[in-house]
Amino acid sequence: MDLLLVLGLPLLGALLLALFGARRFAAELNVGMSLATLLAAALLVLRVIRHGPMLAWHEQFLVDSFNVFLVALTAFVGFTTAIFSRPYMRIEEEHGRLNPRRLRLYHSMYQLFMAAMFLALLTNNMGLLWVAMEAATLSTVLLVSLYRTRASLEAAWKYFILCGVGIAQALFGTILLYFAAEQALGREGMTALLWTHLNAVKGQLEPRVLGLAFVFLLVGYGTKVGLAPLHNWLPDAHAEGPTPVSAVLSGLLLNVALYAVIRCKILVEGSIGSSLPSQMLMGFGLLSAVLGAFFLWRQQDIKRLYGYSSIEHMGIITFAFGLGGPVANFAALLHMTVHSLTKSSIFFAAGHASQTAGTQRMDGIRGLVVISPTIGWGLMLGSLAILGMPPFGVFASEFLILTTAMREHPWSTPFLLIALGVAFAGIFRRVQPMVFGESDARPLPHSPALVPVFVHLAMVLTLGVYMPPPLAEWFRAAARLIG
Amino acid sequence: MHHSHLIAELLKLLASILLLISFAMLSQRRTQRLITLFALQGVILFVSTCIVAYSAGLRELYYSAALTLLLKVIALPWIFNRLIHRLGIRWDSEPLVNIPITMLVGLALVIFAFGLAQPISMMATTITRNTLGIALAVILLAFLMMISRRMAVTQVIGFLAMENGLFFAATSATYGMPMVIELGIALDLLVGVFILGIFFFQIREQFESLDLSNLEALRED
Amino acid sequence: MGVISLVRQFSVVLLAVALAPLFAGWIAQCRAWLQSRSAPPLVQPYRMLRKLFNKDVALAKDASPLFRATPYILFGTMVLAAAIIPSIATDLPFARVADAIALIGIFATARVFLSLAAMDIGTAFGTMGARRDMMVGFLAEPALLMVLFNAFLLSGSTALPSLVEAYSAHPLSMNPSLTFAAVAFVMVLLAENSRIPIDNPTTHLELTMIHEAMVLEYSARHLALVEWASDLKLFNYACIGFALFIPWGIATHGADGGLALLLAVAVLIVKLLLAGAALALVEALSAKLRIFRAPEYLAMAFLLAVLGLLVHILLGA
Amino acid sequence: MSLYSLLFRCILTLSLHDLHLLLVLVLGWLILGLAGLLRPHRVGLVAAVLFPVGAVIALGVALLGGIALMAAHIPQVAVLPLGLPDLPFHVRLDALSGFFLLLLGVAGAGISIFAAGYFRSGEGTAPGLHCLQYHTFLASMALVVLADDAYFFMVAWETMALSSYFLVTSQHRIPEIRRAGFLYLLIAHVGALCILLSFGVLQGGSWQFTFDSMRSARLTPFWASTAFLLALVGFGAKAGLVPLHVWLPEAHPAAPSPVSAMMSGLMLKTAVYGVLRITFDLLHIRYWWWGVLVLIVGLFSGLFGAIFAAVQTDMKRLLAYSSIENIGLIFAGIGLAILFEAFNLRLFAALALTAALIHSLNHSLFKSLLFLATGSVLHATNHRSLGKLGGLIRRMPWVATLALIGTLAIAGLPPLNGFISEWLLLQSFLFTPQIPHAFLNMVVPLGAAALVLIAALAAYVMVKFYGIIFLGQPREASLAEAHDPGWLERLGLAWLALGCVLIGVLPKIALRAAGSVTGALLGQAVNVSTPFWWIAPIAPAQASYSGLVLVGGIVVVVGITYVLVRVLAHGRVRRTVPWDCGYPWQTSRMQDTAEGFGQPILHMFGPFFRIERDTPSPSDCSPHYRIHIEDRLWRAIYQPIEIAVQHLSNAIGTLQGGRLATYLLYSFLTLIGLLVFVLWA
Repeated sequence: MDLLLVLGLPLLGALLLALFGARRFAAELNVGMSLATLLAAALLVLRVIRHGPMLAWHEQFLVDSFNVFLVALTAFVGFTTAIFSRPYMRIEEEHGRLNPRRLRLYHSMYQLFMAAMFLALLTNNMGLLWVAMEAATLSTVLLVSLYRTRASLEAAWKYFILCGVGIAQALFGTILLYFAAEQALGREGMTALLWTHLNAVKGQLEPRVLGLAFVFLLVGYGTKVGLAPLHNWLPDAHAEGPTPVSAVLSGLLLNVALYAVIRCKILVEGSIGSSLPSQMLMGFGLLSAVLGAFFLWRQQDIKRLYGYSSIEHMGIITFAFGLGGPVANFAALLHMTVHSLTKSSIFFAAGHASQTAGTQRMDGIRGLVVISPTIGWGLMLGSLAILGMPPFGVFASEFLILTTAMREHPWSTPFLLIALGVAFAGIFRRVQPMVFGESDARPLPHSPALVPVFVHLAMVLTLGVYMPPPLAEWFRAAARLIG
Repeated sequence: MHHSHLIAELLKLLASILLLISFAMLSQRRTQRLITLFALQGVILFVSTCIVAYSAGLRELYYSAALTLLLKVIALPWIFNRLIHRLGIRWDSEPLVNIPITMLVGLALVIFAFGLAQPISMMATTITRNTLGIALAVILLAFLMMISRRMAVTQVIGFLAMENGLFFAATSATYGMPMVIELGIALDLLVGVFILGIFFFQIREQFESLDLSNLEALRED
Repeated sequence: MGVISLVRQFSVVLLAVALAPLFAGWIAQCRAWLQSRSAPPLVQPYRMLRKLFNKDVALAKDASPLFRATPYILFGTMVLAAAIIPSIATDLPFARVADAIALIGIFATARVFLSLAAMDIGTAFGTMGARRDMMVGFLAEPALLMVLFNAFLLSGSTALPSLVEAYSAHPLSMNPSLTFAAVAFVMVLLAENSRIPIDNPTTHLELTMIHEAMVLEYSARHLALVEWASDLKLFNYACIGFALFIPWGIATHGADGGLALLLAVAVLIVKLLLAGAALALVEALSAKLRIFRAPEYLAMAFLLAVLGLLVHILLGA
Repeated sequence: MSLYSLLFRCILTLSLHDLHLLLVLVLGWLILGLAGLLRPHRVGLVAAVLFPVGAVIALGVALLGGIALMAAHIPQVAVLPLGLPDLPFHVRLDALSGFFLLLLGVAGAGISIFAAGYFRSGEGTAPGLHCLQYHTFLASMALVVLADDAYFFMVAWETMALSSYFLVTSQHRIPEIRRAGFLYLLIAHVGALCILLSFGVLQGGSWQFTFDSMRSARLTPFWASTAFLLALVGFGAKAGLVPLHVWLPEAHPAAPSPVSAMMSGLMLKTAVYGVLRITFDLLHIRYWWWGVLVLIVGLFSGLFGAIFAAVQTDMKRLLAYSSIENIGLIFAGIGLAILFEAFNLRLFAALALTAALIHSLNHSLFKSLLFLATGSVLHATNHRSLGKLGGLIRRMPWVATLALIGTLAIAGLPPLNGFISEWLLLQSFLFTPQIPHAFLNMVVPLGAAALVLIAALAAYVMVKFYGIIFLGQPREASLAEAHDPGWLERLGLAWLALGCVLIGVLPKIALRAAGSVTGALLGQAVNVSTPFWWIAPIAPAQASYSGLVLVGGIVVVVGITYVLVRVLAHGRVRRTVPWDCGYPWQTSRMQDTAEGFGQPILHMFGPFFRIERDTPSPSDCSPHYRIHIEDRLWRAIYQPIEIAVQHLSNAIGTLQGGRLATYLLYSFLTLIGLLVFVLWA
């Protein structure tokens, strides 16, 4: 029932907002629907805590420790982003960048996107997972091109084509998976693509097929994760879309895509019995982290900067999953969580910052603490958090990842060190003059919704020094599951 | 036995034609022709799916064959034709890579795909198993086509050709995906093309052309 | 620590205070003879002191208390140093207060105070003199330490009484390493006490002076104390040298009766006479160096001391 | 909830554990900091209540640290209900942490009292926010010292870096200060990553990040050396060892003076603590070449710091370079201790370590004192440049007197505390010929000469510092209005000066304190069986020193002399103008300058510097001479790195050329590449 609510409420929201999205109360409705989804997700989480993992609807849906925390996270960030987007989009409208019709599109697509992500997270069917991922892509394509400027169209086009092609590779991988599954499970109804069934027989799946399948799946979903060198859509889409969309892209979609990759990795690694997938993940992870960091160095646009930072962090998470083992997996899951929270809060702050300055170019943003201390401190603290400054939680996961890497694969640590060092310098040398210094810009017409920023940061801070035992238990269970 | 042998031969023939069409698309510069070739691919797919359905006695496959006919032979070519008429596109501009080289690379890809697929197709139980290599080759060739073209429309047709290859792979390796998935895929495809259509107009409105060289403003440096 | 040792300590201090100007006078006398001038009387420094103590002080108008306190501090530190150095006896109550390294520190304190006082008035010469004197200090001290290192290797101690007693155990043996060290020590002594070839105590040629530049603003009793202190410093250095290299005759522990002490005083006076003559000879034979040649000169001293060290480690001697 | 239970538990066991009391005190600092946020713009609350209370807490911390030193046989441990799921925060109070808490508390108290009078509103960050950052900084330093697992250590370590960064950039409107802050945080962060990796090695595959498990880990020589080197780089970056020092002369002067004092006086010591903790406690073995490395780096830093300090013209930069010098001396002591320990000469190792520890304590006192004094000067005159100061001893007698004590102490002169540690260090150098290694026993003794050179250069530098600021004539007319600061500031300065004098006069106290640390770390302590007024670290016959008798002797002699002179000499004092060389038009601008004072150093150590001179041409009517001195290492190491990153970044940037087909090609090639990889593997 709660499952149905989690999946259905955003769909309902999409429908309602498609009808009333242009009205004054659309933003409030958006917030309301998101809140309802969050509550439903909370119910689902409670149930899973109480009764353990569950399957539903002819095993088509699966809720286990791995995805339930992602569902909660997605619902939460979805909700806070909706709160943030209310004043943000209103200011955008007043600046004349949007009209009510586009707002309607925005609101309904936002809900549709959430629905697609919940579907991708909750489904037990690898095929359905593919369909949901594609749906998520399609709904965000329209969000990225919302402003209908040249740049936003170009970004959306690239996003569409690159992710479309990527996802086509994932489909081929899925077909190969299905092909291997048929050998082991037979062709009875829809069970051959069910992850739980595949997982149960993964030892019998043909390793060579799964090896190839993993390549296609990794390239496919990896494109959406933003792994270098498949990442090229990501900075464009982040920079040109509306800020709430950047926030959910970075904070949520990347996670969901990575979730898909990891689900595949569990199967493939179990089947081929070698560390090949782990090696690929580590390689991609390191490459993304290092390239992301060097890209960061040269950015001029604030949202592009943080887009590349997402690539870097996805690289680190992927690397950690590649390291494997309970500690690194735990760290990777933690990093996914804190990255989502931190990165979305940064985008909130950066969005308002660029609205205040009237430009996304960082040269034009100056002295935020002078004009609007909350935006300034939000951006500063968020950036420090994402750069792995304790006591923020990002540091906790980086601590575990780095120490693990140092013992298991010491060759990788210089790369990580370079990536983290360059990323630190790259981001901080931009953030500092934006936040500090003098400014003559005027404050925003509407008071910015910065509660989400500080709530997120407070959560990240808490995770750095104290992790509630149930959450830790989830992470542990999920880390065991990933193996 | 003889019967199934004949069917297998027929499928191989169709697969070869599919591959040939892929090459033809790779070398074709006129957008109009490209759409025709795409439709032809759809026809081949439809026929081969029907044959597979008949020989394996799978009713779902008929549905998916019908879907193919509806979508890829009728709907999409029709949409595209209307689009290019309204947008006034006839020729692709000069491809990024010249055609002989593209063909050579394509040839290498085909060999690669066959080599890759051979050990796998040995394991398959379907009568269409030998065609998995061809499906992979079609996918890779379509990929190549997307890389080597400049116009938005051609790129999209390449994308759809890739989708065709995928569909062919699904039928040849596994007798098609489960129906729900097929429907989902089809829906996504349709929505995708719909969005693309919107895009074409928006892009042309903004850039006065569908040449992708306009879409190179977002870059580093 | 009985009354007798306190009396002994007191007499050592008094002896030093009394002998120091005479030692300076003796050197001046020797130098004059070597330069074929008619020599001033031996008590000339005392006459100078008496004259200065009876004059009015001409104090720069915004001299700070630091400026006025410095002569007393200088004199105090030098007297205290004299109390520590075993010039005639090793068993002094104050001997444990500082070892040879700490003595260098005490001299450095005096130097810093004098330099600060020189900068207090704000004249160009004062600051220049302070700068140069500090420079000589940081160049000389490493060499001096290496000299002490040599001594330490022979005796296992940097406490001067222990050094003296260790040497006295084997009389009249001259270690090769100590020879090097002794030469280095003499070079440092010349530099530290503002003598030729680093400085010329008798010059008032403005651009070359170091010590004189620093005391330019002092007059009357302040100047008297400063001069007396610098005489004491020279005397102290000489006594350190005696303790390090020619310790014979110093009343050692257990042999410190009144007679031994008298003998030690006599030996000390003979040593001072010889040392003064030798210093005068060295000064007469060498020319004053340019200030930026000082590093070369003191590097030479350092090198000699290090050679002594290496010789010791290598030869075990 | 967890915080509450922590508090509750602390109160319950208050009478049982110093450690819990300490944690309550640290928590008190944090609460004070948060209290500052209640009325962020009211300077009254912050100055009159919060900072003084913080100072009292610091005294408490010092007291508990001292108690821990006295009874250091059984380390106290506790586990906090915070931290990572499998790694709660562990804390531990032992002799080493007790010593550094003592240092932190004693100097922190003085700085806090001073800061109470110093921070004013309207200068950059609001006072309340300052209060938060300041007390977080203090608390995090205490927690660094108390932490007993790698994670908590790193959290406290980076919190320290972060809070101090915000303090440094409190006047963020000045671009140079922002640049300094950026450089500082960047190097601190990279250093922290190195420390983190070092812990990754140290945990030895046990996945227990507690220090206890690291103590029992047995690493191979390679891994032990890796851990040590990473730690040395990491902590060296914080300590300002050359060549990782570049941030220090930028960041320390940029901060408000109490913060400079905290950074130089206290924060650098946490790096010393870290090196000691890892080298002597967590690692089970030490190799002699580590000692040689640390010794060389230490002595080089010392020399480097001293000669750069000598040519500075900004008083706070001068002090910052002097910090590099002093840290170099401390590390030289540590290196010597490692060297002796590796050859099992434990008593000498204890002597060297004692010297390093006492010098840490001393430096925290006199460097804080001097930075605070520059703060007072800065507030009184608004000038930081030595070229605009002078003669302040007449306008600010209090500050001048107290600063004189700091100056003499930092110059390593008896009878003050700086001399004690340098003397001990020299004593330990004397034993280096006993090292059973053919080359080391000849080369290492030369280090003693380097040490003396550094110490003597420090004296040179400090004469320049004090002489140019406080002595001579005022170089600007505005200096006539300068006046002494308020009583809180004076109290803070006096407290620190008292510490300098006390340790100098009664060094036995410091020797005992350091003795319990070396006893815990090396199982050996120097001789402390002398009466309280003198010390003889090895044996009385070897070397001894008594600050008390020295001071007493000098005072008595000066007293007698003064009385005698007063009684016997009858000259009156006549005030006149100083001698002007027959040139009556002299002005105060014609005094020797800071540049002039540095000139001999520039001349002798020329190769260290990168010098740019603007000399006027002969026909110039208004000639202007300008000299710009730079650190060669900046151009030799850091600039190439920056350029390399820029180039690499540009090269990588071309990957993203904007053309969709290229992007597709990347995907395509990735796909093909991975397929080939899978086929091959």
